[in-house]
Amino acid sequence: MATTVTKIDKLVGKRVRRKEDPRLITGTATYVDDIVIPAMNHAAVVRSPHGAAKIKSIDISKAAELSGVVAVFVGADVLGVGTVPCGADLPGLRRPVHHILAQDRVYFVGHPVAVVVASNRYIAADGADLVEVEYEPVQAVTDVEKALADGAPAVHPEWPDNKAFTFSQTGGEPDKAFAEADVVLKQRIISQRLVPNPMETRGVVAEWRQAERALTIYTSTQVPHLARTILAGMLGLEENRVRVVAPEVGGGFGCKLNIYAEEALMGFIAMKTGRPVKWIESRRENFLTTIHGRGHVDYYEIAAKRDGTILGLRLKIIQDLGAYHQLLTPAIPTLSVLMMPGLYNFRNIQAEIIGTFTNCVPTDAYRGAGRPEATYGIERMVDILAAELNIDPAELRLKNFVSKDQFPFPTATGLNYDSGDYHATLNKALTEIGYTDLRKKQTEARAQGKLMGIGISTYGEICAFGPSPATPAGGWESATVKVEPSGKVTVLTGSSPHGQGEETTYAQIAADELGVPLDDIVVLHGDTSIVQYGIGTFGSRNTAVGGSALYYALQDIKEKMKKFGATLLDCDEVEFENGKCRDTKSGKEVSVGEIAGASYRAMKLPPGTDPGLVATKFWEPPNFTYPFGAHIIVSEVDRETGHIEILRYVAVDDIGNILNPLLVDGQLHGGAAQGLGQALWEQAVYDDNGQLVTGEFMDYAMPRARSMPWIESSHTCTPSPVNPLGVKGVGEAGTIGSTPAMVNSVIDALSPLGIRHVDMPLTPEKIWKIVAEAGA
Amino acid sequence: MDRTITVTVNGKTSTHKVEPRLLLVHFLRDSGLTGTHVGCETSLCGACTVEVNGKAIKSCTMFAVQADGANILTVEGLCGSDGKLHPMQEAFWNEHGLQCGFCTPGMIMVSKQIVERNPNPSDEEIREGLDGNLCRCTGYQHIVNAVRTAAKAGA
Amino acid sequence: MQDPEVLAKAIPGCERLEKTGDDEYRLKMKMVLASLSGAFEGKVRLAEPAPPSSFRMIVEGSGKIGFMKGDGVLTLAARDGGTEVTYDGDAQVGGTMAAVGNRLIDTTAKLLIKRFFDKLAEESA
Amino acid sequence: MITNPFDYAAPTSLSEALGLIADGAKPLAGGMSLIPMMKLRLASPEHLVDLGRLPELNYIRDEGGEIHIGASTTHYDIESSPLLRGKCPLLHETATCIGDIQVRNRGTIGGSIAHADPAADYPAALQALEAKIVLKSSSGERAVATAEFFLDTFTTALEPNEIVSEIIVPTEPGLTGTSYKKFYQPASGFAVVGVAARVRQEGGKFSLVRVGVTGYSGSSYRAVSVEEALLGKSANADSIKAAAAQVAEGRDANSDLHASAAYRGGLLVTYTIRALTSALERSS
Repeated sequence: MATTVTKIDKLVGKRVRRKEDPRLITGTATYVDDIVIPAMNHAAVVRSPHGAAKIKSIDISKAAELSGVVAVFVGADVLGVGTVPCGADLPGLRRPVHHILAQDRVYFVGHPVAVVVASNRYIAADGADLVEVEYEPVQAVTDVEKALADGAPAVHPEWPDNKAFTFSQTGGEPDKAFAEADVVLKQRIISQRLVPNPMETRGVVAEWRQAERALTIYTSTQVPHLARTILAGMLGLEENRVRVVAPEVGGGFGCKLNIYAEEALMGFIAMKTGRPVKWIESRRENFLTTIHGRGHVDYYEIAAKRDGTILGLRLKIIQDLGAYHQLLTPAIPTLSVLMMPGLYNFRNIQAEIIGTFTNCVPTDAYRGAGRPEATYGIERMVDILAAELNIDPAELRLKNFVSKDQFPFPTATGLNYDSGDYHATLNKALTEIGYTDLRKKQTEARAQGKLMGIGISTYGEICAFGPSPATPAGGWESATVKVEPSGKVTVLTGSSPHGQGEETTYAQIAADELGVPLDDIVVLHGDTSIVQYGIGTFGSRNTAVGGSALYYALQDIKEKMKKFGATLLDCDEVEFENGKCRDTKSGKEVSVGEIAGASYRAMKLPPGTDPGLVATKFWEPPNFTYPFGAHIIVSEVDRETGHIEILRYVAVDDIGNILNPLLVDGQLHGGAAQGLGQALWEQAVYDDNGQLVTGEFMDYAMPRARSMPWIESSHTCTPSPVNPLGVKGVGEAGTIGSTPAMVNSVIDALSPLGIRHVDMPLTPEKIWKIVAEAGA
Repeated sequence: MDRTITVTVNGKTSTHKVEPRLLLVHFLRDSGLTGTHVGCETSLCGACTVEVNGKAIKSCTMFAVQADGANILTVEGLCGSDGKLHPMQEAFWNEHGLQCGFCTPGMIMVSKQIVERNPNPSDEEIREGLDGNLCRCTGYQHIVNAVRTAAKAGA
Repeated sequence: MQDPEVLAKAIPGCERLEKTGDDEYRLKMKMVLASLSGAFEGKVRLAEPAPPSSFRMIVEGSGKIGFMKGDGVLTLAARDGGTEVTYDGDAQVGGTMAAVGNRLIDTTAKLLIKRFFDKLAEESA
Repeated sequence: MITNPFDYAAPTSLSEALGLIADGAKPLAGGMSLIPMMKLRLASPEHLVDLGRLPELNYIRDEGGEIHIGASTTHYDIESSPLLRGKCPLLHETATCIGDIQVRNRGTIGGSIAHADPAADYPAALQALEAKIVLKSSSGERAVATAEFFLDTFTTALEPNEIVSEIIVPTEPGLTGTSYKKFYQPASGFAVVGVAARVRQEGGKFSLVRVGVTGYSGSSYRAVSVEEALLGKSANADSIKAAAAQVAEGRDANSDLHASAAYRGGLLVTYTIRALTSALERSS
């Protein structure tokens, strides 16, 4: 007898509002600073006010005497704690020893020197003020090129040339390509230092239970499992004695993909004092001591034929590493090198990186991590080439794109692009913005003396980090699916989302696969005592890698449910669909709930099958994914003030399949805001003495609601063949695509004045000067 | 040194001894209302926004002693007694006006004030109204959508 | 004018000025500028003397709230029966002080220099 | 970021407050500038007197040709006052440009001008309005012209025992056009430069011109040379442009990360033209 199956609407692909939001919009979510443990102390860190200095003495006596101060620790007290780790490895890499508190020298403003532990945060702050440190300042160096000059002050006296490493890579035959070129163009291009500035600063709560030898660390991190393994090592504990919890995390953008001194320091204090301790970073500390991003001075050379065919690219990166290596510091610029070919068909590259120490806080992964720098440089060079050859920048790009029948496409830097149709994406963006008409309008505007610009950026990126050999601590991800006896579903993921919304997208995947309502699914993450193991959230990897692990775990669960279903229905073959197992012959059904109950009750087990319904999958991706897109920005420059007005912003992104368009839009908008921030406003400026001049929101210009344009976002879709979901990753796309589009737009506006390049941020003053000097 | 203050927070009146330098935001958070966040110290991020006597203010730039006698509303007090979300909360949820959620309580509190003062704001007016609040995740577009939607719904 | 007592009175908020060497003094000062206030310790150095017409003065100080550094050449010239003092140089202020706004650094430094000269004129009158 | 400890008093009468201030206490108005400085420990007053509970300082009154504004009046009260919007639109417009909703809800006009931040907005308007600022101490009160009140960065005519108690602005006859134009610093929202203009015209010629400037130098000022250059001249773009070139005369430009002295100078001229042009449009 045939039964009609009610088709349940699939959730994947729908604009599903987020499951995580109710706690966030009601103010009931728990961030680190919201955690209160009885008898908890508070810590305040004493930091160097100097960019470079010798520590002559530290007098803690006044602080220690202050009523309410429990303990004060200095560098000598923490020598037993391991050093802050760097997971990157490059041949010949010089690794400064990075103690959690400074020893005899400080290397950057904000360098932790001592820590005061007190009964409340107010007294801790008072105590920190009473620690007297006598410094002998020495000459600092903060400009990365000055650091490489002869006679520059040595950041680390043992390495007077300030070079941490040099790295080079060649693909194809760059010398031949450059020799054969009709045109070779050179440009120095800066990607300035940026401050990631998640709205929640870092924070740590540590609790030690001596009798159990158990340390719990609550920390605002993107990588709880990695933090557990590393912090256990630093503190001399076995990792199964350490629990790391990433509670609600208020944004990371890469800066919380790290292990910081304060995380180990709080563990140390909890163990030493026997009392829980909390440290919450102030915004000022965040500016000074949490990693910065970018920090490149790049020298580009592009070789091309007169018809516009790009032959090759050379790049020298001078990377400002800061004073130390944080977790991935030296590895970040190597991603720029990998990204060098962009979306283009040329096969000849030559790259060199000079990793350079400065008396600044370390740089490390910030949204895009190496790829925005490269994309910005390439897309600038393509525009510079277009201007030189007098070819329309859209046409030049279309001419040089890898074509859709070339995939998988092996690049000159050794990558293998998975899939794409770059022409389709740019053409769609050109159509949406009305490119041909717009160029006509621009001609008219110019005739009226207006400085109007149209900027195109076509970016590619490397996402879904990644195959384990390419990722310092492993690039797989894990998922566990538990169908509880009631049929409700718990998903444990090793990724550690903090705003990206995977509690929702993973639930969508699980709901579709298992045919259960979204509300029946709970996704848990970020607690090493709950989740099996995991890598974490970074590099646009959650859905592509973590979601795929979940997908495969769900397949295992379905297989097992089918076995139980067949046993319950007493038949040989069942179908699983819409939350039910159905006997294909009789049409009889059992639900997920019934199957789950039976699997735990275990009255009658299918042959060779264990009780329960739990499946865990550790999934290793076979390749990166390579999302791409085309962003076009129309802008107008105010000649009198240098103010830049964004008139239109069209973004067409191809991120493969889209699981939740609402969330994808959110990722793109937020990414674009950070990319525009770099193009127009944001900059970490150090003075020659090592003072961070833009060290508060007072001077570090963040994108605000009134400064952001409306973003018209749409998509093309080339599913990735790399993972079962066909997704590519969207976390960094907006950041990578927006910056070059913005700068190209402004340079296009200024091109009648003979301008080919201006370094970021494009502050009104810079623009005003250019216009004034052009006498226009 | 300590002073005694009486405040009404989310409809409940109570009396406390506080140190004069205790910031209102710490007072609220220490009393368990941790929905109000601290994102900076220069009064520029707005994560700590609450209402004092019907006006949105930054509670990191006010001492608890200054709030003596005041009626304070925090994000936790927006839901009805039946747990029903405030229309602004509902709109932030529906329009995906948040990602990491850290700025969200402050955003919701200031958005409520924007719409109270201007029931039919243009997008430009919404953006101006949000000027004292930073969000690093959303690029603001979905927040603007949320405020506009809430205004239309008569929030 | 190179008399430490005169200098001590002219340097805004100077609490102590001790001679530590030839033309070098240890400085202790409390800067007060409206609600801003902070203690600084540092040194004053006089250099490149070309008596009686000019000398260079370098003031450096640091404290909990930040740093200050002034470096400039003072030139004295007879004018209208009196002495006109001119100053060419610049002053830097940094550290936590900078956190309240870069916009205040330049203008604060200028104000301090102005105060110094007003006082110097008063003291040497 | 936590302030140093301090004593706090919240008197309910002005005389009590003035007595405490005479004894050395620091007045606390809206706290929008003072509290962040205290949190960074750049300011560490030992005694604070909260002026927020003095009804005697919180009012906006029309008194025959002049509007009297109590020092504790918030920016929002000024922004939303129908009286000011109608009769002193320049002050209304300036208030809308200050900080953000939360800052305007809490910050006060008296606190702002007593602090004398060189980039604050009100001083430009008060200069252009030739406002009078009333200062009170336990020993009396005096009224000071705006031009004599703002002396330098953070420096005013206030004696240590005085507070700003009232601001008196003129009511504008309908024919006066006013405008405040501000170039926002992208991070803090303070004025890189701000220009307040106030003009009247008769028979196509300027019969009144007042220009107040903030942000450009250590203190706000009235650009008297621009005013004089325009008075009696044809009320048009050319004369404005010619006169605006003198707006920085005799003033030393600030220079910072966001604007060098030269750029500030360029902006100031542009914003003077824009403010005057807009005021002129509104004057007829």
